[in-house]
Amino acid sequence: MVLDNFKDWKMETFSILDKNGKVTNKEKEPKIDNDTLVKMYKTMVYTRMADEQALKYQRQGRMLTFAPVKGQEAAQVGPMAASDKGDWLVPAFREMAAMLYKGVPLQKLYLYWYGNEQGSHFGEGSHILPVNVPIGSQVNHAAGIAYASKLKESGEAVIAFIGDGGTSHGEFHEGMNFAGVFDLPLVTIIQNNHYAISTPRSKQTKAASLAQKAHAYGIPGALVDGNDPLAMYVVTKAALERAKKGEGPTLIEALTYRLGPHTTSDDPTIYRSDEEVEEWKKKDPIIRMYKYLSNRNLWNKEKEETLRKDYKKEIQDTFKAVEKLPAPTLDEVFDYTYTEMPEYLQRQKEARKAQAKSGGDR
Amino acid sequence: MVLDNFKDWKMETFSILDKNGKVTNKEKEPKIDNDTLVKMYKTMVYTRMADEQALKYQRQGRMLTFAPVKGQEAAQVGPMAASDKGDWLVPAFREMAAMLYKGVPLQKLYLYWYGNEQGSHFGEGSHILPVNVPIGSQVNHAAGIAYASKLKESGEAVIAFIGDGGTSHGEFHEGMNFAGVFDLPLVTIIQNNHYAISTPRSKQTKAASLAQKAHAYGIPGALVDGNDPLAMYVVTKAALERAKKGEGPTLIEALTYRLGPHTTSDDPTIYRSDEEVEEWKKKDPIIRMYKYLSNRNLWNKEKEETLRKDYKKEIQDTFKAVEKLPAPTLDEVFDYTYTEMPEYLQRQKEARKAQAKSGGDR
Amino acid sequence: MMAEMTLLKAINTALHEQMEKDDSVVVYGEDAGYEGGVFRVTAGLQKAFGEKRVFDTPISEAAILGSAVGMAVAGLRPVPEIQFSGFMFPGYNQIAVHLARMHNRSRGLYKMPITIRMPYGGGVRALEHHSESLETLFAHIPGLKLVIPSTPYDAKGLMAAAIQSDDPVIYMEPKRIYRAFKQEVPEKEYTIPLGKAKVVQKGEDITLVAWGAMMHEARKALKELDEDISVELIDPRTISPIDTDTIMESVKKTGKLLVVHEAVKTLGIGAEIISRANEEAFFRLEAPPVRLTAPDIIVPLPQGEHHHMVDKERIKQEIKKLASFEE
Amino acid sequence: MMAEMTLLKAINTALHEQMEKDDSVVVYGEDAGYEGGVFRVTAGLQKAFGEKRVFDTPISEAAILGSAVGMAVAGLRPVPEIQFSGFMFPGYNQIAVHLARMHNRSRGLYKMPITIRMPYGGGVRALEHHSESLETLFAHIPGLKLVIPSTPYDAKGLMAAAIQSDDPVIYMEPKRIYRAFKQEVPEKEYTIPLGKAKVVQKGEDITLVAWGAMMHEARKALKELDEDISVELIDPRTISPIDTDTIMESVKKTGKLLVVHEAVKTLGIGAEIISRANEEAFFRLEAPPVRLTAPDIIVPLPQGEHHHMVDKERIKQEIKKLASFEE
Ligand SMILES: Cc1ncc(C[n+]2csc(CCOP(=O)(O)OP(=O)(O)O)c2C)c(N)n1
Ligand SMILES: Cc1ncc(C[n+]2csc(CCOP(=O)(O)OP(=O)(O)O)c2C)c(N)n1
Ligand SMILES: [Mg+2]
Ligand SMILES: [Mg+2]
Repeated sequence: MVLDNFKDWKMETFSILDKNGKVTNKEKEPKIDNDTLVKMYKTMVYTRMADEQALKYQRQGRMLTFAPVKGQEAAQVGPMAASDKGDWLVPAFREMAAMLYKGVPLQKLYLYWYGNEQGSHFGEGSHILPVNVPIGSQVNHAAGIAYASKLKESGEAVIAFIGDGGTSHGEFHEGMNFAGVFDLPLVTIIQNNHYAISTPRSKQTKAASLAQKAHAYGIPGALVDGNDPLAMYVVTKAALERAKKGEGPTLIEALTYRLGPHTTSDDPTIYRSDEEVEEWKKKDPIIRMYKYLSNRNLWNKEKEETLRKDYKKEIQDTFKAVEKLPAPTLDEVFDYTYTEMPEYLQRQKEARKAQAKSGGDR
Repeated sequence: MVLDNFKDWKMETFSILDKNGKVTNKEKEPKIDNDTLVKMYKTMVYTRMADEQALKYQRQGRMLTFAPVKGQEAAQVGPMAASDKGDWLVPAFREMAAMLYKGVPLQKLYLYWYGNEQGSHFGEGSHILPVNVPIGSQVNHAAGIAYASKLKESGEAVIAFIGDGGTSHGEFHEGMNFAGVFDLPLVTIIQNNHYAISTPRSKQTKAASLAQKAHAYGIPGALVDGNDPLAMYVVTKAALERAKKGEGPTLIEALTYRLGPHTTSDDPTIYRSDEEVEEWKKKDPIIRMYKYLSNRNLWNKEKEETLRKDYKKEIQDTFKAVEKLPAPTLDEVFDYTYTEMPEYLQRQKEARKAQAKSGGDR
Repeated sequence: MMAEMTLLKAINTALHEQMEKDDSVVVYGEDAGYEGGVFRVTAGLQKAFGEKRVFDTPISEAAILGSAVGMAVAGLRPVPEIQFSGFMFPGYNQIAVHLARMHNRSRGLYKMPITIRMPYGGGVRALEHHSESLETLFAHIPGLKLVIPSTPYDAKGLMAAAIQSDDPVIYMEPKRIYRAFKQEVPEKEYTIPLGKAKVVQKGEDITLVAWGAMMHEARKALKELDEDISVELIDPRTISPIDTDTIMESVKKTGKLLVVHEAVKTLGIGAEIISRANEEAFFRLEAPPVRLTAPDIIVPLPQGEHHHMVDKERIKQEIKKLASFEE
Repeated sequence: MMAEMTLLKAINTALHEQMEKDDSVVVYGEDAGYEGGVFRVTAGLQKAFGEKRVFDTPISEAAILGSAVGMAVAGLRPVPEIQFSGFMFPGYNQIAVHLARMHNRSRGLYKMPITIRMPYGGGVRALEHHSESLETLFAHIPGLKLVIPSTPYDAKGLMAAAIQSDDPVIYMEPKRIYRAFKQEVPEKEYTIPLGKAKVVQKGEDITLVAWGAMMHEARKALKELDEDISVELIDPRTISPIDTDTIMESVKKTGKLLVVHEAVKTLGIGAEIISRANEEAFFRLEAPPVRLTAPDIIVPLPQGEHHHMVDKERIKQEIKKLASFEE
């Protein structure tokens, strides 16, 4: 029959390290300088610790709702290590590792989740967009930045992140298609962590892989072990090269797993088994990278201990500093609505100031 | 390099008749009963004549803006002939041939384009949605009908139409993906007529074919000569069978061409050459079907002449009847806002009645 | 028989009852099936009615709402959930161009018995886009109905009426009071007619109109009010079409109107209520009608959210100001 | 130097000038490049400025507006076109959740100097979804500006100001008067400040506020008005933030307010203007303020469209009624 030709696309998963950090794909092992390798590892550890610490604070009632990243560090650090300083980072909302690697101070990230917009001001030239909650919409922002880069011939590429659930959204489709049409320097990384809140990947789409969605846009797609930082590095590097040569966007699916809850409001035991989580814990990207570095004599137990001790203090100090920062003032929440405050809004602000203090005011 | 594996998908175009109506693919020639073959042809002719006549009326100032279908008749009649009475038709806005085949009286279609909502009331059990202008949105309606069919086990499938331009829209993506996830009985036919208003297909997406977008949803896609009514019949039939067996949706790209303007407000000479149009005129689906039927002794010149004479009168009478129909009353434009008129709207209607006659009133 | 329940439980109960009663009712949305929704409003439904009638969808608001149009055309009564009202935007195209119009454009052939549920409103220290009050974006669109309950009793009866309505209903749920208090609610099914306001408390001096979580704040304010001011408290319950008659009857009596809402001021529902008061009760107004609302700014993140909120203190203050108003 | 031009030509000229002046301005949309738009508003731009700065896009309103956010972040001044305002809905997510908010949520780091152009309004016997007036959906959203010109002169100066603004501006074009008349317009560049209304005609008895094509109808009505009624005619030009001061000054003088708009009545801009008149000029009002608008129904297809429209006859009638109003 005529439709029988159209079997589903089969993709192989690209990887370099196995779960014990052994190189299984020698030929593809990237030549990354030692400093970068160590920076990758350190960022993964820092992220893990900051993330776990934030969860503790949240459980103590000192932190608001946030979206833990635990387990996905490699899928983020690999790509960022492969990128240049001028390249742009367009996150979804679970990209703490990517943002830290790219240079956002932890204090900003904590501040954002602590409920203060100042946490999204990363400074001029940072080339990072704020956390993006409305699913999928960031892909169109990324396409727009990539368009500007192409127009201005700035040589900057864009790395955008999205979740497995996000690929179902119309915004993802339009952004990827748009980037394809204009051969824009965009690399979109799908962190397939197997869930969108409670909804498993299998209910998100019938496609066997998310990487194959690239076909819809006539661009390359790659399926990668997302807990393998080297594999993520290599594939992103290749995609960035294409991007900068004007060959257009690439779609990368990183197979990974969210070890924690969706957000601190979520109870994952409702929808997944402990066994499943335990299986994935064995594939922890940090263990893998640790072993790889140890095997190459770039890392050891003593270094690890010192590092964790230093980080622990740094992270706790950072959070305490955040707790001490003043909450946004009335002026602050009004003043950025427009670049210049219109008259009527000024009056509303004055009126608000004159109003009785409410229960929430301090 | 790791990305080199992902070459663009190549699809072959499925066809049965060549442009002279000769069967080039004997093995796939469908066994369609003679009455149906003749009905297919007649509908194509009827559509062509009604369409051309409407254009004349429009140029005379008697008809409002409408979207001519000329050249795309086979891409619509093939699928409808392959479907059952209970199957649903979800059109975009250029599906006159499909709607006529499915049983919508020409008067309704004329009435709609003449600017009267009564033209969208096709009667209980018609299983046809009204013309849909907001690009892409109908695909989600089609998915919803297909969901209902599956839930109720009614055995009804849905045929949805969309343009090449429409495939760029987020609504297309979401609807197709949704249908894929639930294995819904949906057949979506992309009429790739090579333009979206002035924008050529090449600027719509970088994908080599639109059919390959099926991969994004893990469903079959087929590329078909859309000016070949038999090929369209065969592929749609296969897709409908899959649908009804619970195997899920199919995406069919029909390669065709809009011989007329986008709408009567459009001047296609701005964006395409006469040569291109002439090339496509040679592939006219009506010529092709005529020759196929003649070769099979199902049709001849005399029949053609009588048919055209009858149709001409019928079409003219229909339009004149439409011209004589009363315009929607004030009551009519208010009364269907809700199933029961709320009090305040009733009052607005009374107030409007009491207002001065405006220039537009008669 | 009565049962004590929260507003959330009342909605859940109504969904159970309506699904039980009518096979054509289907409930779905992101995480609305297996898990029963991020707030658990749809908890237990999939177990009771199966995966076909209660299901999870991909993250696709346009598909969620667009498919509802198709389902309605084919004879179902879909009750889709939008996870938070701030995420309705990608599906707003379907709401504005189809749900609201299909009945009219098909001249009655296709009814749209769809109830779109969405939690809304602030004050829960939530993430960005989780605190919006978007009533206006629905009330401005002809062809839609908009319902907001403020008590468990109303929530249950309004949900029953919404699901039974042949018109599309947006059912906004004040998530801040999902579990704030309990109320005795009849165990058997009942409906509260759409388009009918409720006079919550009779009064002579001021007409106070509020709904959702603001009704709760208003009640608290009135309870704490020391002054001898007689406030008539009205809950429209249906925001569109709004029951102007009940409100205007009160305004004609009190001469003073205070509208309280969580949404921003400009073109919030308050603007419409005041304009109607002008049209229908102008010469009975004894003071300029007052809007107590969020200012025209973007909902701040939780640390700054109180600058955006209306609460009982602010309501008390406005009541006093209005009561003592002199030209 | 002056040149005679239509409103459409004035916009086209402004686009030319601004693109000439500033390399970071880019113009794009469905059919906006090669063909110069379905109305030819962007005609000639691609030829003049190349395919990179003036281009056609796929049919993707979310991508058109979402990419504008990204372009703005990266230093461009995008001027995207939405082909008809009725097709903005699929891009409304980007408008409401990003364009309007990015400056605030990044605490000033990322400005959004974006001008979204869209033809709007009825009366042109167009297809479905080609005649909507959706001002409210923009004016209700904090962080956006909304501009509507009613003359060629204003169109050019407002477009220049919109493009130069660091805030996102929705620029709605009354397509019905694209080519309805010509006006002398300065050949050299000028701007008209956003947020400033224009008193089109001084008067003493009634304040009439109208914009876009309705301003044109209002002028015709006043020209034909036989009665000796002195009407002060005000064109806000910027609908958000609206210049309340100019309007209220007039209302305080005349005591009578008539707002005319094409959009439906409920929560149309009229509701906001009247509410502000209540807040700022209540005791100067001598008659209930009047909204003359479309009724709260779905825009009918062309054969029934006149039932939905406001025109000069209806304006004259309301003026007379209001002038002779007695309690
Ligand atoms: C447009 C939109 N719809 C719904 C939501 C609510 N929501 C927040 S996160 C989430 C799931 C996201 O899943 P995925 O894309 O896989 O990312 P992950 O959370 O796994 O990182 C949903 C539905 C949202 N933020 N935006
Ligand atoms: C959401 C939306 N955006 C824009 C338009 C305006 N528009 C009408 S037809 C059209 C082109 C459609 O092209 P295609 O999908 O190829 O269908 P065709 O006209 O070729 O049949 C456009 C952009 C629309 N109707 N809806
Ligand atoms: Mg996920
Ligand atoms: Mg086309």
